[in-house]
Amino acid sequence: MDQLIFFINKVLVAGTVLGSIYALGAIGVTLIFGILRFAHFAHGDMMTMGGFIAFVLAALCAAAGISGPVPTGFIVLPVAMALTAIIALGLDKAFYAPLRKRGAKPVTLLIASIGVTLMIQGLIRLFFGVSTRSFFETEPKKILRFDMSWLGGSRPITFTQPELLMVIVTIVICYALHLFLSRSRLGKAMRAMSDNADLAQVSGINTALVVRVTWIIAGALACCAGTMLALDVSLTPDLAFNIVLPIFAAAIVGGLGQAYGAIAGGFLIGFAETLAVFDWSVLLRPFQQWLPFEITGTISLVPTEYKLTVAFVILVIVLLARPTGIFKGAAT
Amino acid sequence: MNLIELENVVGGYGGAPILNGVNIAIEPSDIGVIVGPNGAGKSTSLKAIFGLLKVTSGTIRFNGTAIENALPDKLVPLGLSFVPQEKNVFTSMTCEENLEMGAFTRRDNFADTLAMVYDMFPPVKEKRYQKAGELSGGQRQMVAMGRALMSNPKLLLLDEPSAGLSPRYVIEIFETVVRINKAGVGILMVEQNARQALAFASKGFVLANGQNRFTGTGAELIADPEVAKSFLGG
Amino acid sequence: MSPAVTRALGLYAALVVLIIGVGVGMGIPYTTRMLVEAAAYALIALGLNIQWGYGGLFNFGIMGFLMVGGACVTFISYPINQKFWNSDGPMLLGRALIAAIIGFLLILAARNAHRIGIKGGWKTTLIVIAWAISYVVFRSQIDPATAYIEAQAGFVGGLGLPVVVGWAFGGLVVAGIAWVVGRICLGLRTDYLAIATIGISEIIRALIKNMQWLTRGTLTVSPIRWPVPLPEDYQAKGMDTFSALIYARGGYFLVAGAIVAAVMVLLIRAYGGPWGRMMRAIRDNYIAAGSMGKNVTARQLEVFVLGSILIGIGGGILVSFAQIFDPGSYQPINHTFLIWVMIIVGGAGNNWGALFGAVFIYVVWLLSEPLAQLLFGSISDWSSHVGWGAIPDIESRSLQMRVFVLGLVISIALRYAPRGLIPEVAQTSR
Amino acid sequence: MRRLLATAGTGRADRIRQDRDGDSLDAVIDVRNVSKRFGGLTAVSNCSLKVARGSVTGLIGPNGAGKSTLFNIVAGNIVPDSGQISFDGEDVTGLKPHELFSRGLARTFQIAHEFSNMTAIENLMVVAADQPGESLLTTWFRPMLVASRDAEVRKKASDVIDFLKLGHVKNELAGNLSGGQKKLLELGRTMMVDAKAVLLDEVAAGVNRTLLQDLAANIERMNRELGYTFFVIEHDMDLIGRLCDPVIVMAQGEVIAEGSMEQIRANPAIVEAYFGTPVEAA
Repeated sequence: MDQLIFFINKVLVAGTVLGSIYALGAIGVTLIFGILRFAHFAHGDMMTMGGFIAFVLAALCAAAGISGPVPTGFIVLPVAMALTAIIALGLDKAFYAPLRKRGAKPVTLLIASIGVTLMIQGLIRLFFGVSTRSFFETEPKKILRFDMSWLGGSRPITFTQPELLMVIVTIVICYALHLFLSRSRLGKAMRAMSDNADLAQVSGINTALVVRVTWIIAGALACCAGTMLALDVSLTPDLAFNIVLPIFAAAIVGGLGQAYGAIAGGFLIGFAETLAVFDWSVLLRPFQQWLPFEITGTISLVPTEYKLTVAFVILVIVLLARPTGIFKGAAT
Repeated sequence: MNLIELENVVGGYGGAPILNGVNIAIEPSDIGVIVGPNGAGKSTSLKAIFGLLKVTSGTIRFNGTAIENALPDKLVPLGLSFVPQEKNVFTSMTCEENLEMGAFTRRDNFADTLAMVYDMFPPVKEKRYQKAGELSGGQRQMVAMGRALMSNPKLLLLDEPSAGLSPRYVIEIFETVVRINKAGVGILMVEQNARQALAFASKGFVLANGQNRFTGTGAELIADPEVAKSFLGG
Repeated sequence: MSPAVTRALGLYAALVVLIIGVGVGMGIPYTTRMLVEAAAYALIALGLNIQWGYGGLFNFGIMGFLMVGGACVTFISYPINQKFWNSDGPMLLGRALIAAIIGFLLILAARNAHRIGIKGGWKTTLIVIAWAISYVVFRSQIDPATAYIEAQAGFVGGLGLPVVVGWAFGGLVVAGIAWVVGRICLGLRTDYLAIATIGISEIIRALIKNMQWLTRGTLTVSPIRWPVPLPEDYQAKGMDTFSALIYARGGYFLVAGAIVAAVMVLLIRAYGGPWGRMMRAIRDNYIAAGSMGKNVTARQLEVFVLGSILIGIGGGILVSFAQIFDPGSYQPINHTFLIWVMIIVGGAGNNWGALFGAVFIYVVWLLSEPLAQLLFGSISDWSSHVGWGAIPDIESRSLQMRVFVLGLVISIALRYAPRGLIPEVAQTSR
Repeated sequence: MRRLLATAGTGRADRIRQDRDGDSLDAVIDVRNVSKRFGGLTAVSNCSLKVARGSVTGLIGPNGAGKSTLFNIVAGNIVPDSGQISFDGEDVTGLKPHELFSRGLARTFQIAHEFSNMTAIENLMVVAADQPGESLLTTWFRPMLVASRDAEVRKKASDVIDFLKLGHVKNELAGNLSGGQKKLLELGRTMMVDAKAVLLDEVAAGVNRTLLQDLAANIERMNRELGYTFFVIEHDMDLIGRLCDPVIVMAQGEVIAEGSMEQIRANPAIVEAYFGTPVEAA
């Protein structure tokens, strides 16, 4: 029974949290690709920027003495998301729209997004320095423990309060996005433009408005994902730059341009990574006598330092086997 | 007063002009049909009206107001609607969502128009929650035309609606066009099946090399042996 | 002379003046060090120019290839580690190699299973099983071997061969990797290729960082030899430190500069001739080029491998010059995007543009550090003078100014000089 | 290397003419029961046809008859679902375009596929076959061989430029040429190699009347003087009438008739196929 609890703590909880962060990041990437047909590399740094904005707001709240049952990071989240969305609109108007007007190819937009990535990273480090910060300098990180002794488990199922809130927030956002895309007029217009941009224009859809809405959603979700990542680990300037790869992998695996695909892809990559670095020896020990080989030390599919490569290996397999992804997004 | 009037329109996709002075005019109640050999500039004329390519000279007037080079999202509220020949449905969206996209520019309640479109296209009503991509060629064409009707247009532009359809569906599509026209919508249509389309056209235009060759009622053009020969040159 | 050529000459003249200015401002030793590194970056930029400028291939994995180049020159030029060769390390590694070969053959057999009637779904499952078995078998051999080597001899050590052989070997190994990567990924669309190459670069970084038995990973390897006499050698002959530095670094610059010059000559002749014409046709319209008899996939692979060789050698030169191989010091910004800025600002598709971009951007990148400190110092003085107090830890903040400036340079270049300062000129035939 | 306008070229054309008059029709391109479906739509169904050596064979049919699909199958851009294609007696089904090119099959495109950032003469030179300069090693280690072959290729390219009267735009970027000039350039590219057969895809599309006569004259001269075999898709019936014998008619993915232009025009079924079948009693 203890082995099962160990598995739940280490894989189920960690995988869900990681999956939700990747999913929120991947949704932004896939929406931008669906509408504007280019891979937005600066998305990782938009997440980091969102995290820092939330951090500043949280610090202001703490200074003003505002606090609540929930970590201040979550209280300020809506405001931070709004601010990041506005900045995302500004970025598009300043860097991407002028190039689009001059008929730049998607590749040029991709290179422009590298410029934006570097500028955001430079600015973040300029204002916040390079040191690692945490949301929980002032307030403790509550740990929730569920006693499993009634099932004979000697150890409790443990996860932190932010992790619980994160999963809830992700579910709420995914459901809200689902409602927006399936019920609202603008949401359907976005899906239409992602499906067939020419026909959308011919139907009278105001494409400029759809582009603006796309950036607002992508910016808001990026901020949310960045803040959650910062709450889960800690806040550093290259916080999200390291997960640009898994986010793109999730978006492609899910099928570029398909929001639901991005959610599925995010969780798939999240769980794959946690499973790959999971130490199976704990689970296998009770079955030692039936196993041919003798368990010594840890057995994991992939040593922990290769965790990042797991996302990439999945990406290459998907790109080769089924380039349109699970939900039939844009093909290669 | 003419519903739509093209006066020696010249234009193309930026390279050599494809339209070299096209003149077309139809009344609000007309069914206008444009026919002619391939590469005569038929579809190009429709795209010129709908602002999808550059008109370099000549004028296009809709209900008297000049609209050349205006963009689609300005033309749809005016009462124009366009059904392209290919890729004319949102394949990943349900039939109902396709129709709703047609009404994007409308602020008022379009439930009655939706009902009208459904009883005009019963198969679309049956499959309203099915993805448009899963429908057959003929049913897709109905969804495409339904989507175009959702903006309550005064003039409906159709680009080769019968292309790639089996003969049975061709007849069905043409009967639908007549029904739509009787419901008070002007039609300007480009067609490959010249004879069948001209049979119910109140105005016919034969184009060749981006210029008018013959103009008259549908019946006159079918009777004129020169018209049939013009398709095979010589 | 055509206006384009005069413009290029003017820009190069300005560059020389800038370098002289740096010489006066920062001293000769600093400048010669800068020139050597600029020459290495020029080689890397020329390599990327072949891939992106000639072939339109989007390589975001430059950092990975640089690291392989560096690791190879370390392995070749580092003195022999007797402890390793006397231990059973080689024998264990041999067995691991054999296991790898067996695994490879197994996978190959599985891939040709269709010849003996196993098709479709069954064949793919067979391939997956083959991969799994060979992975487990290989891991069963390599893990004990590496553990043994790390315990007994620290790491494999080098072969003690001349540095130039190390550079060439680096180019070769990178070419091999590029060939395999190209075979897998070259069919992808540009932005997919960008993501795939970033992924490969991350895998290479993870491997090199963690293969302690080969590269000592984060424990770093130093000192690595120079192809030319070191400053210490000159000092041993009684030269004062100042001129010893200049002579040594000057010697290194001559070697690196000679390589860059030779590569320029070869590239200009190749790109100016029928080969270049064919590559431009493929980049312009690969469908038409295919119908006109050009084997597009083979040519794109050729260009990808050729560019990677230069990147690998450039990586080797940088590591030899720094005399230390520290896998942890490699960052995507300094080692991938910096080179992209060089190509974009310089002029993709034009060898002279790439060379100019490399030297110019590297000088700006290096100078931005002291300049930023100067700027921040004065602001901080002003703010403390006005009473707001000095800006906290100026030191690290000003360093980050460079990253922002780099991003700004890309954005401005794309807006106002999308084809670069010395753009590709259509080869109007003489 | 054959001089472009040398007598040797004409000799070849005369010899070919006897074959055509002879009984066994020597087919350069032989298409047997080829079919291709895209999703539900059958673009080409069980189509068979032959293109005789030395002939200018026309292929006509209304929009959506499957002409372009068949053309792209013969040119190797599309792989057929079933059926067989042989070129000059060799089965080439499924070969890639560049493999067909090296066997002597050149093609032009409906929308001109010029190399827009290269000059007109370069557009021609890049096409020439067996250029040692296209291998890096030869370029670096045997520069003399490369230089001499390049000079030959440049000479041939300027002969083609003069043949097509494009001398005044020789060094102009192909992207800046007019629609008609681009078409002429594409035709010129096929002259840079000893093509056994040339596929022309709607060569008249977007070309003004006067230039069209020029184009037709060039095709006729290439066929008569240089013995090129042409397989032409075209909508302009006057051009087809002037150039092509025989003419093959396709409709709904099948070959429905073959014969001279006069026979085609006299055949009511084909006029109907184009003008549209009368409405049966609904």
